[in-house]
Amino acid sequence: MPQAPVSDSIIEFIKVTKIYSPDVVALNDISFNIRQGEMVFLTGMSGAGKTTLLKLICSLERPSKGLIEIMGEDINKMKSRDLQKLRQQTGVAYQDFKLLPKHTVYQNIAMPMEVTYMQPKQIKERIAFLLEAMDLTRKKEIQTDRLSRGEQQRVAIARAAANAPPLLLADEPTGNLDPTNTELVVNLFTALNQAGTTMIIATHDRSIYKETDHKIIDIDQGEITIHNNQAS
Amino acid sequence: MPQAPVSDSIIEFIKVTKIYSPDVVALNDISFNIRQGEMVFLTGMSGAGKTTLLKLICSLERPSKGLIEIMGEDINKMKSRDLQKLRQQTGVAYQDFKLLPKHTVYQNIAMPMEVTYMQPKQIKERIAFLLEAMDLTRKKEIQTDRLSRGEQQRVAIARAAANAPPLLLADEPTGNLDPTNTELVVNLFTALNQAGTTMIIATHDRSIYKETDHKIIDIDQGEITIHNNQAS
Amino acid sequence: MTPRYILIQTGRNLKQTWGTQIMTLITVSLSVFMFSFFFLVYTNMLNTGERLGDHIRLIVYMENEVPPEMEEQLATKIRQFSAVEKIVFKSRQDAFSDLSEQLNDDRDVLFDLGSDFLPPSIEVYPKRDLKSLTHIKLFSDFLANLPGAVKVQYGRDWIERFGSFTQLIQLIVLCSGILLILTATFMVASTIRLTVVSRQNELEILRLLGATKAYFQTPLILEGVIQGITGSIIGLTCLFSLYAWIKIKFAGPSFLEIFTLTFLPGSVTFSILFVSVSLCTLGSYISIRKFLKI
Amino acid sequence: MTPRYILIQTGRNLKQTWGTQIMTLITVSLSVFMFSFFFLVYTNMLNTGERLGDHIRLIVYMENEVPPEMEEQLATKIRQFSAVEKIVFKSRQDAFSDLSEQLNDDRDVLFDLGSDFLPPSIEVYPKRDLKSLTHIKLFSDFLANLPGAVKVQYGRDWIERFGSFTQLIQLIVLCSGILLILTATFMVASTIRLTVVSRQNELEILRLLGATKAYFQTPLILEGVIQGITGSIIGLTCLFSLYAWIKIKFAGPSFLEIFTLTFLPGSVTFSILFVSVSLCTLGSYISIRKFLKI
Ligand SMILES: Nc1ncnc2c1ncn2[C@@H]1O[C@H](COP(=O)(O)OP(=O)(O)OP(=O)(O)O)[C@@H](O)[C@H]1O
Ligand SMILES: Nc1ncnc2c1ncn2[C@@H]1O[C@H](COP(=O)(O)OP(=O)(O)OP(=O)(O)O)[C@@H](O)[C@H]1O
Ligand SMILES: [Mg+2]
Ligand SMILES: [Mg+2]
Repeated sequence: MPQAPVSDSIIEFIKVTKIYSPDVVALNDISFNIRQGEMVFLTGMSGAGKTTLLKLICSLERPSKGLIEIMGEDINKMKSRDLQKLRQQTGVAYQDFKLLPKHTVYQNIAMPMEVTYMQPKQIKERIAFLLEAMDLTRKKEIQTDRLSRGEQQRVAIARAAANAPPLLLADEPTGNLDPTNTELVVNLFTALNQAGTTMIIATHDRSIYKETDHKIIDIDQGEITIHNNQAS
Repeated sequence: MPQAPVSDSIIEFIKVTKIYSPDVVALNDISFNIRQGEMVFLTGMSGAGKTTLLKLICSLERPSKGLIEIMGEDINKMKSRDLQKLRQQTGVAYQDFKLLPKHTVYQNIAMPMEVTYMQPKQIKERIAFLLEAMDLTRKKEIQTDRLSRGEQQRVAIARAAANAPPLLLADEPTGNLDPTNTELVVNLFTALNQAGTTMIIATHDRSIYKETDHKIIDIDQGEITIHNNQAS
Repeated sequence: MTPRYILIQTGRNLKQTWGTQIMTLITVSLSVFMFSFFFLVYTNMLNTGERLGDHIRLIVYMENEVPPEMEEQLATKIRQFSAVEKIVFKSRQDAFSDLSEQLNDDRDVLFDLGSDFLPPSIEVYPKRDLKSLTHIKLFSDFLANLPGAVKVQYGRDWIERFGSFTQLIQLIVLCSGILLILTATFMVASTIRLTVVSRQNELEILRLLGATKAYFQTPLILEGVIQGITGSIIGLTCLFSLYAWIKIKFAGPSFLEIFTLTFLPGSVTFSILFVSVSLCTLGSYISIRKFLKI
Repeated sequence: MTPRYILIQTGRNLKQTWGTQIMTLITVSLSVFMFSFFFLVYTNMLNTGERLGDHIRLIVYMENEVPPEMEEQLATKIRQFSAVEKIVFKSRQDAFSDLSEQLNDDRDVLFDLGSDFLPPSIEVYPKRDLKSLTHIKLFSDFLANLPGAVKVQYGRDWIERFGSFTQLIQLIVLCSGILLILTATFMVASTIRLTVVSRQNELEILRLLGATKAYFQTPLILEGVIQGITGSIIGLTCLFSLYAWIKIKFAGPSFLEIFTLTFLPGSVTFSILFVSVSLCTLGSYISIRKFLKI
């Protein structure tokens, strides 16, 4: 039976199963919890279920079975107002970016801050910082559909980090990046994590986690294995 | 002055410059040629101009200056019929895949073959082979918008290889793939190359080229450097 | 969320999708114009019917003069069958003086004939509306069956034809009305679908970023309201211009004598404005709801 | 490219975008229906005008009888002003016998008066079309100015009113026509835009794969043709049903006596079909061209 949630855990999966109709079992009866301020890497083969797990966390998909608690709340019992609150506090860098193609880099990054009615002056400062961190200052006023794929990816990451959210999910954040830019992203993530952000990063890129001692959740055939990386 | 094209070169760039309006110099006065049957890797930082170079080869963009000859023809003088012919003979795995989301995996891979009026029976056989090679046989009848990103990437690669084209361009083909699937892709590419296909692969993934002795074109600040990898 | 923010956001929306916006605006204006145009035609047809009715009377020739004490009773009976404007009882003597008045200069012809060769009659002036006009044949049959009635006379041919004609026009207006409502609904639906398609991406992403309902509803609904107001004002202005043009074009006295064209009364104009604004707002609201549900 | 392939591809297209397809179909049907409806109304109005004209004549009372040798000359003069059906010259004697015929039973009244108290006259029967009807006042003024004419008489009130009324109806039909063309054009444009949006992705990718023009043009154009044919057949069928319904609804002899409703002649029906198929095909073609240019 599910044990009482650990008081400081920000994400709690209890016997969660996700089946896509008709018969794709993406996740099968998995349980784990993530504590506040942790940085967790999610690995697994293509099609293993990493994106599915992240979508469950930000309520883009509903679990077929099981219980998911985010910041102490059962996502099945959330009202639409709670869901909005949760989403405002969760930065997500989607695997397919989900940028607005006809809006500029600046407008795209500003969106999550406008949604929370942040002051224009603060928005400006925050964006200036993020553009600098992602090496995109030159591209500030360019429409995102005129960027290279790697530049778009960095815009997506900047947008996810915009609100300095307590929880940040990044799905394959370095898939289109060269080592130099990968390092920029890793640096940003490390800084955010040190400032208290809980991070979950789905990735195939061993280079970004092999030298850290963060928790690794590996998905295989719908089952998970949790490593604490110290060994490797 | 441009020297006479080498007789067996399939791609010839002579002093090509590409400037995106208003002032982004993506490629600056570059010249190189690629011989038939070669496998070439294209590297460079994010935003260096790799995709731009591939787009020039398949006439998705026009050079601002300079001369480009593909299979002996000046792309500036091509008529729309020649262009269609060229595109039918060039398989491209786009960085953003360009799959039809509401069509199945099978339909997507079949498209380039239907465009060239291949026999239905042949189409079926070829698709069966490609699905097996990309480990997608289970997903044959699934709409591509219901696939994981890595699965979509493999569909895009399968579609590029469908016609067994003389020229294949792959833009970041393993960005969303784990090492196992990356190997499947590399194996397919090697097999195609050995069968005579000229390949140009833009990638950040050192693992797929560091142990080969193929030509590497590195783009930096709009300039190119050509390595023959034997050294590393 | 300050009013300033809402206005900025709405302005930005309008600017970013101006192609679709103009299309919606044209649709709304055209629908309002078409609807109010046919409504205007119908209203003026009713007026014209009334004015034409002015000149219509049915004359019931009686065998004998109706005794004054019976008049009341007969009048009641007639009124029961159909609403009438007035009923005039004419004796032989009245008929004779009418006729001599009509003949005017030639009246000497009559002196030889004596004053009672004309039959007594009842003149019935039907209510001046289209309903009475279209049912005039029935009414005349009824009158012919009154006790003591010999014959009913009225501008039979013309009135009957006009009645049937009016009926046909009513049918046309009805059919046009139905067609218009179909077309307008369909056009608005298709424009909204276009807006939805062009906005889908943006709304979807806003939702993923945790935007509150108010955040995306308010500017979009305001947009619908603006569309509705602008569209119906344009539509009604076009109609008024057309109306003014017709009035100038047909300014001859002989025409206006019969058709005193009038514009839609203020209350109707206001209702049209109100309904179209409501419809546009509803349209925006429905197209937003679609996304809130996802 | 075999015909079989084209059909398969077209079928697939239609299936994959059935939502948009049905929308386009409704648009096309509705436009065809509306246009042909108003055309039908107009045609029948012309007919009705003619039939109403049947009963119209202008009587020109003359000071003196027109000598037979002058008749030809006068007739020519009248015909020059306006097309007429026929012209009848009546002497005093003719007028008298007409009147006594009309009075029938009461004709004995007349014997006292002698056969020449009535003036001689010319009866003019105008051509039975709307134009003549609407210009009847002008015509009568002209006749009144003929040498020797004393007075012109005709069912003045009614005819003038009917004339003005007809003019107004013509105006309505004209305005409706313009509105319809605007609406139809606009609806088709917006549907094509929707189709373009929903196809954009697919056409773009096909182009990148090196599809030949024929590969994507043929099925799409065929689709336009199918849309045009189906849509206009549906529209015309609806119209015919409405027409049949009206005919049954108003089957009374008194109505049909005046309005012999007729359906659009075959040639017109066929033209409507042809034009709408052409427009749809053109629509598809234009929307494809957009992509071939990229
Ligand atoms: N349509 C465009 N309009 C303006 N600038 C563009 C356009 N497409 C690309 N660029 C710019 O040209 C430069 C080269 O872009 P390109 O897509 O070729 O880079 P890339 O090497 O493929 O990078 P990545 O590894 O991120 O995909 C970038 O700075 C990009 O912002
Ligand atoms: N909407 C969907 N409908 C049906 N099946 C789906 C859907 N989304 C994902 N799947 C399937 O669920 C499985 C897990 O998908 P998921 O996207 O979570 O994989 P992933 O680990 O993110 O892979 P990748 O590394 O390729 O992104 C895959 O087999 C995929 O085909
Ligand atoms: Mg994924
Ligand atoms: Mg690129």
